Amino acid sequence: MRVTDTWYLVVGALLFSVGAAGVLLRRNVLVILMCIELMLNAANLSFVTFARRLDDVTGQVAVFFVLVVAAAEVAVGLAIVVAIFRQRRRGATADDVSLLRG
Amino acid sequence: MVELVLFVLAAAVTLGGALGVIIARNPVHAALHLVAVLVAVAVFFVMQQAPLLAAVQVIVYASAVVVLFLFVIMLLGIDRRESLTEPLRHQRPLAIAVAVALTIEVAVLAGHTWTTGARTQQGTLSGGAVEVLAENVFTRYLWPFEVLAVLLVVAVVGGVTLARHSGEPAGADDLGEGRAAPEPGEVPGP
Amino acid sequence: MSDFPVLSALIAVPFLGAAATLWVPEQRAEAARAVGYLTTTLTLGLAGLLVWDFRAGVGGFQFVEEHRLSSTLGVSWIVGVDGYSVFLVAVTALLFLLGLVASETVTDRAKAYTFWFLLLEGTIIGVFCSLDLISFFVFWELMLVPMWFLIAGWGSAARRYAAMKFFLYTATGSAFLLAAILALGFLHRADVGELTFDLRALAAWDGPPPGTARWLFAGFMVAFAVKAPIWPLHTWLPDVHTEAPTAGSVILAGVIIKMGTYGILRFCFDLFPGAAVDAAPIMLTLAVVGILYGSVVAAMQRDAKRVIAYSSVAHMGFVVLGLFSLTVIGVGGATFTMLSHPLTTGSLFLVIGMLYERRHSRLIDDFGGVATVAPLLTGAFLVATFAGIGLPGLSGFVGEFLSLLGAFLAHRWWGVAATAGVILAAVSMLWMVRRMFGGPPRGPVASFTDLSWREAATVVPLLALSLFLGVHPRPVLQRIEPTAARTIERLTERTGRRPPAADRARAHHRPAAAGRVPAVGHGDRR
Amino acid sequence: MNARDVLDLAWLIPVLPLAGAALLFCFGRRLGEPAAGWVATGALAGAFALSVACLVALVGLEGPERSHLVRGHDWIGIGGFRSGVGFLVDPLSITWALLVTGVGSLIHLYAVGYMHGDARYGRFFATFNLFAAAMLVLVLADNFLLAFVGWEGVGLCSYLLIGHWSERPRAATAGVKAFVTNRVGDAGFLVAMFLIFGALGSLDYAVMREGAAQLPAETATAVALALFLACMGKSAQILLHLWLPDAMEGPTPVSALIHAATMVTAGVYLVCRAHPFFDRHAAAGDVVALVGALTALLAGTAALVQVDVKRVLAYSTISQLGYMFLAAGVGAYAAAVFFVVVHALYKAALFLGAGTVIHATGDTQDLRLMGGLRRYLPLTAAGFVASWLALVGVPPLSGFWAKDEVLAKALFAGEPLVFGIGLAAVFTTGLYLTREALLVFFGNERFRRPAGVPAPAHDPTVSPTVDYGTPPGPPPLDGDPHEPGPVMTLPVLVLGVGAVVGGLLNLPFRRLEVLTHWLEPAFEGVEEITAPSFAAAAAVSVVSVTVAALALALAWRLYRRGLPEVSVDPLDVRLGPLGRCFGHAWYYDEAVTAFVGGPARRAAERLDRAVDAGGIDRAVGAVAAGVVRAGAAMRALQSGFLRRYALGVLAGTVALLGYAILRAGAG
Repeated sequence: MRVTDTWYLVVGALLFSVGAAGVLLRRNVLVILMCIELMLNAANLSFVTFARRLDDVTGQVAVFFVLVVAAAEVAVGLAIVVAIFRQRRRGATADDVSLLRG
Repeated sequence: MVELVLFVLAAAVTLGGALGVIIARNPVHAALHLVAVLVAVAVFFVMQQAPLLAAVQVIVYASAVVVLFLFVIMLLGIDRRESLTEPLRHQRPLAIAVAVALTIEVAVLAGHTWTTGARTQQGTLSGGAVEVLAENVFTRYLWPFEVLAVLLVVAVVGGVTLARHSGEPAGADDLGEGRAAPEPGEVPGP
Repeated sequence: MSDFPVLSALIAVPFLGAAATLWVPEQRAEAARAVGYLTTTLTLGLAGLLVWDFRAGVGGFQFVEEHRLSSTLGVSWIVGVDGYSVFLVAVTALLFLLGLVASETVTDRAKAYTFWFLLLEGTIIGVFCSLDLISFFVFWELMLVPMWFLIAGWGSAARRYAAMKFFLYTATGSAFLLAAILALGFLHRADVGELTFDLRALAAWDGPPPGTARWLFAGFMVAFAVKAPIWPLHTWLPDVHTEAPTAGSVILAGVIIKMGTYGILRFCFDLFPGAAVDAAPIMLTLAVVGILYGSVVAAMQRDAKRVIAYSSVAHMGFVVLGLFSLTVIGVGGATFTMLSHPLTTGSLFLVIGMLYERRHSRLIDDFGGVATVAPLLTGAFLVATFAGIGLPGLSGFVGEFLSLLGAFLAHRWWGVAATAGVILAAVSMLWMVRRMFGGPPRGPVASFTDLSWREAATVVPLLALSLFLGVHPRPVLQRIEPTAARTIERLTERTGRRPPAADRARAHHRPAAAGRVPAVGHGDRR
Repeated sequence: MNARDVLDLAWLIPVLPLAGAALLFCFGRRLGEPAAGWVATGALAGAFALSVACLVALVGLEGPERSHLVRGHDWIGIGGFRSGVGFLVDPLSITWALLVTGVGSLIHLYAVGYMHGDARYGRFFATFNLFAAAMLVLVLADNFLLAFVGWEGVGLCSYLLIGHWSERPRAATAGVKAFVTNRVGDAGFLVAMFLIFGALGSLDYAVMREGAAQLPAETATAVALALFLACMGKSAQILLHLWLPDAMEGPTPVSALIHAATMVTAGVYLVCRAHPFFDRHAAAGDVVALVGALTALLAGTAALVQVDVKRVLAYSTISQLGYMFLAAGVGAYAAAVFFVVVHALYKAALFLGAGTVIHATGDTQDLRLMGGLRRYLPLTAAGFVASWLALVGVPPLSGFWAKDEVLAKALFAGEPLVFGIGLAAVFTTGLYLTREALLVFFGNERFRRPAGVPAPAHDPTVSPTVDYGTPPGPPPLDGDPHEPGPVMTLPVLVLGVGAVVGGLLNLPFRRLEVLTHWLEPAFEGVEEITAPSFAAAAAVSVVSVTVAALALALAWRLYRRGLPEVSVDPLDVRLGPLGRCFGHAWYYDEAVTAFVGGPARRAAERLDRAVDAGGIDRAVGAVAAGVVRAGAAMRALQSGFLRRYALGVLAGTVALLGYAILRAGAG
């Protein structure tokens, strides 16, 4: 029983779904950021899988870039989180930030 | 045969870790689960002949990013158990439903030729993965590479300004120095 | 003269004038006004040139200028005038000059006032001259902006409400217009292959399928029905008139509501002949309702401007009646009314403005006995009133008579019902004149000053023109007739509906021998 | 200058007074008191001279040739409709022109004196001349449209002149009432013109004369009835007569010229000019005759108990107009024209006489405060008495011949009902006019103010008109009334003489019917109504004279000594409730005013509120509210919660993928 690419893709999909659910479910901003990281990794996994299958390195280049972007995103994300928490008392959650309410 | 065992192990770690991230009450536990997931994904990269990416993944992601997370958690003092209550109505059931639907749809589509047009079949990358990768990054994709450099600079500057200027009067450069030691978990606000 | 782009100049001059007012320093009001006068006089000169050079016997468009801007978008700058629009342009130019003279009393923010005023002139002339549907629509919408500012900026008490109501009514209507124009353009491209919004090309094309044509016709009609208040969509006019400044009212009653009926004449008949014929009974009914309703309700108003606003609704009812009689006489009458109505209603609003300046009120009951105190003012108002209710010898009668005659020939009973409108018009207007001018002078009315030279300069030209057109309408009718005949001919070709026999020009009509005819045994052979 | 050259100048007849009017409108104020009056009178006298010249020129031509057309330029011409300005001089139009300019000049002369001291002297004469011009355009026009111009022009001038003293509320209202009622008629005129153009293709009289015969019966009847509606408006026939009594608010010369002699006869002219539509179809003629007869009787009864000297004459005019339409209705057009001419003479004299009396007794118009004035105003009394006897129909004065011919023609044309009503009207005429003459010029003097009573302050806004039922005011005069200057007495005398000799125009003996013979070319194609025998005609005359004599005797007995008790009117007392009904003119005016002021006004107000504010604006408001509510509902989506948005994004992705699956599945 050989491991075919589809398995990888299935794992990637599952990973992505769990990440997505995590973003929706958790109120803690940091956990949300982590879940986003999960989703990004799921994407990377698919990229790599297809890079290998289609014998095209572009997939890997994409992953390379995604990594960089992810890093930048985390940096800024966390900075925002710090800024928010500086304003509020402990225990602030994603729901407190709703100034843009219509 | 080894590959199958390795794949199953890594998959189990990945999915278990992911579930752990979203279930863990304590953000620190979540962060640790995240590390597990990242390492498992690195393993996958290696199995998919992307050794450099695996390395980068581990160096950049697994360590630097997660450490940053932990650092911020500790900084903000929210490293304790949280209640998992859900104030938004219908948020939880809807979220689960959407996630499940998403998985099913991807599974259906994956089995179909529609997305890629090419049937699943084996194939290895010609030559060493790293040389080919490097060559591509510095030739065809040089321009995006440079843009990324700029992006990183922006991220850094953004991070610094956001964290520092929000609410802090100029001059007080670090957290709460010269005031009574903040009781645990208390963030010195304005 | 032929190569000089008269029409483009006519449109450009007001815009340039408006731009020029921007350079004038804020506190120098009279400088801004000077620029205003220069621009409006120049425009009037150009308009006079246009009317002078306009050849009488030609049915088609004259002074046509065509510049294709972009073939992909099908947008091009085409301007031209014919029997319908040449006089409307001239009246617009005249009304704007007189409106500016009447705006001498507007002192606050004179510069902004002049700017918007000139902008308004440019857009309105643009509407009357453009033959490209898109540029027509652009000017049609653009006109709203300066009008909104004029009303909201210099109106009286409830000006915000009125300005907003005016804007929303017209904008909603023209939303349908835009949809219809685009649909027409693309249907034409689908059929003929070339995307164009040139009216002549679209009119030459044998049109969309009848069903669609009816919907597009409805789209056009909604916008025009709002603008030329046709009965159910008229409620914005009285409110806007009561709040607009005097010059605003003059322009609004004078030319802006003519854009609606002009639109019907210019577009609906040429583009959708079949739909026009089918819609004629409905529109005639609405017109008759408008005439009777307008006059009856006018009698009940307490505010003088509302009385005239409702009588304008009645007058536009006559125009629509003439238009949808689909006879050369009716269309000619309607076009002539479109030319005479600005003169009569314009002078009515000017006089009401003068009364407002003296008494600072528009309520009829605040006046009384003005006749004994200010005879010249009363005289001007009376001449305008009688011109308005269609006294023969003044311009109102010619248009009204021909419209009624056309409607009578085409649909007998509508004509008879509309003729009753003549009575109601007299009742409402003269009843207002009785309450405002008759009886002993009451309270502050006793200290009214009579017509000043400046005020006379605004009203007298309009009344003189009305008298001239009433006594000698031939030059105007000669220029309208070929265009009206052309429209009705095309309508007959395209729909096979024959206009009533009496409508067609016949050989035996009176020999137009000038001076005396040797009358030996003439005609009365006994 | 042969006949045709003179006739070519006919277009000057209306232009002279028009020029006068223009001149006076511009410089009236500068010309001032008498000059403006003389300019106006001169202009009209010039027109009269020219009319006489045209008359002489026409007489010079033989019968069928007596018609001359002066073609001006085109006026309105578009599509199949062509109309121009042209003047047709033929016996019918020149008769009217002479009437208008002749009587008009005398009344202008009278007005020069009467309007003495009026603030708006110049403007009055300007409008007076404009009226004459409009009337001349009406009668000399060669097509219906130009006639309509004159028709509405006289309506306008009547409106302006009734409201001359605009500070009087009653005058202003009366002006509007007159114009609006005339406008009802004008709407009929418009519809008639549309019908004519639709049927004949042109509005010219020449085309009408040829084409009217071939018209289908119901079209011709429709045209006739529409035209008659116009005549009812202008000539104040029953149902549309309510404006004429109120028109007495205008100065007396206005009442004399417009509301007695000329404008009100325009209706008769129109019926005569459009006789092709009337005479071939019995229906239209019968309607005209019946309306005329009823008007004659009802107006006659209304005049019996009026207390205002001008009101009596106003109702008398309506009544006499009824006679004219009676004659035209039965087809005796020449008799109608003869009646018009003669009536213009003596009714103008009566009005001018009344004007002098009003001036002489300190501007009061109340019959009950006059009496015995013949001793102080001998000349005016002479003119008044002559006209009174002429109108009542005392032979050999002109009124007798005219009324007798009308009644005779009505009887011999086979219309006994109409003849009967006309005869009854003769009785009322005799009664009311004798009453007025006796109360004014004979009987006891009731105008002297007793020594102690102070003169009431002269308030310009109060109109002197006295309605029926108002108690008499204090006697107005402390001195003796005196005869005004020749300018005012001469016209009354001249008209009085005219009233006496007017009969010569058309004596009912074969060769002496000058006017009938003169008008024959204008009424070509109208069959002659001849008396079966001379004896029958004589019998009719005897009957009408005896009726008139009876009325005269009754009035003489009642009012021989004037009014012993000022507030008690013997006739009114005898008539009792019927008298009140007559006094309020059968309560028709009150009914119409109540209706227009009450339910019609309330309905209009409800219409305004219900449809405009209530209906359309509320609907638009509802739409706007709907949009606002929809907006509010959408706002909930923007909850501000991050995770809601994330949910939205993912839900969107799921939907897209689902669609992809469907397409892929189906594809």
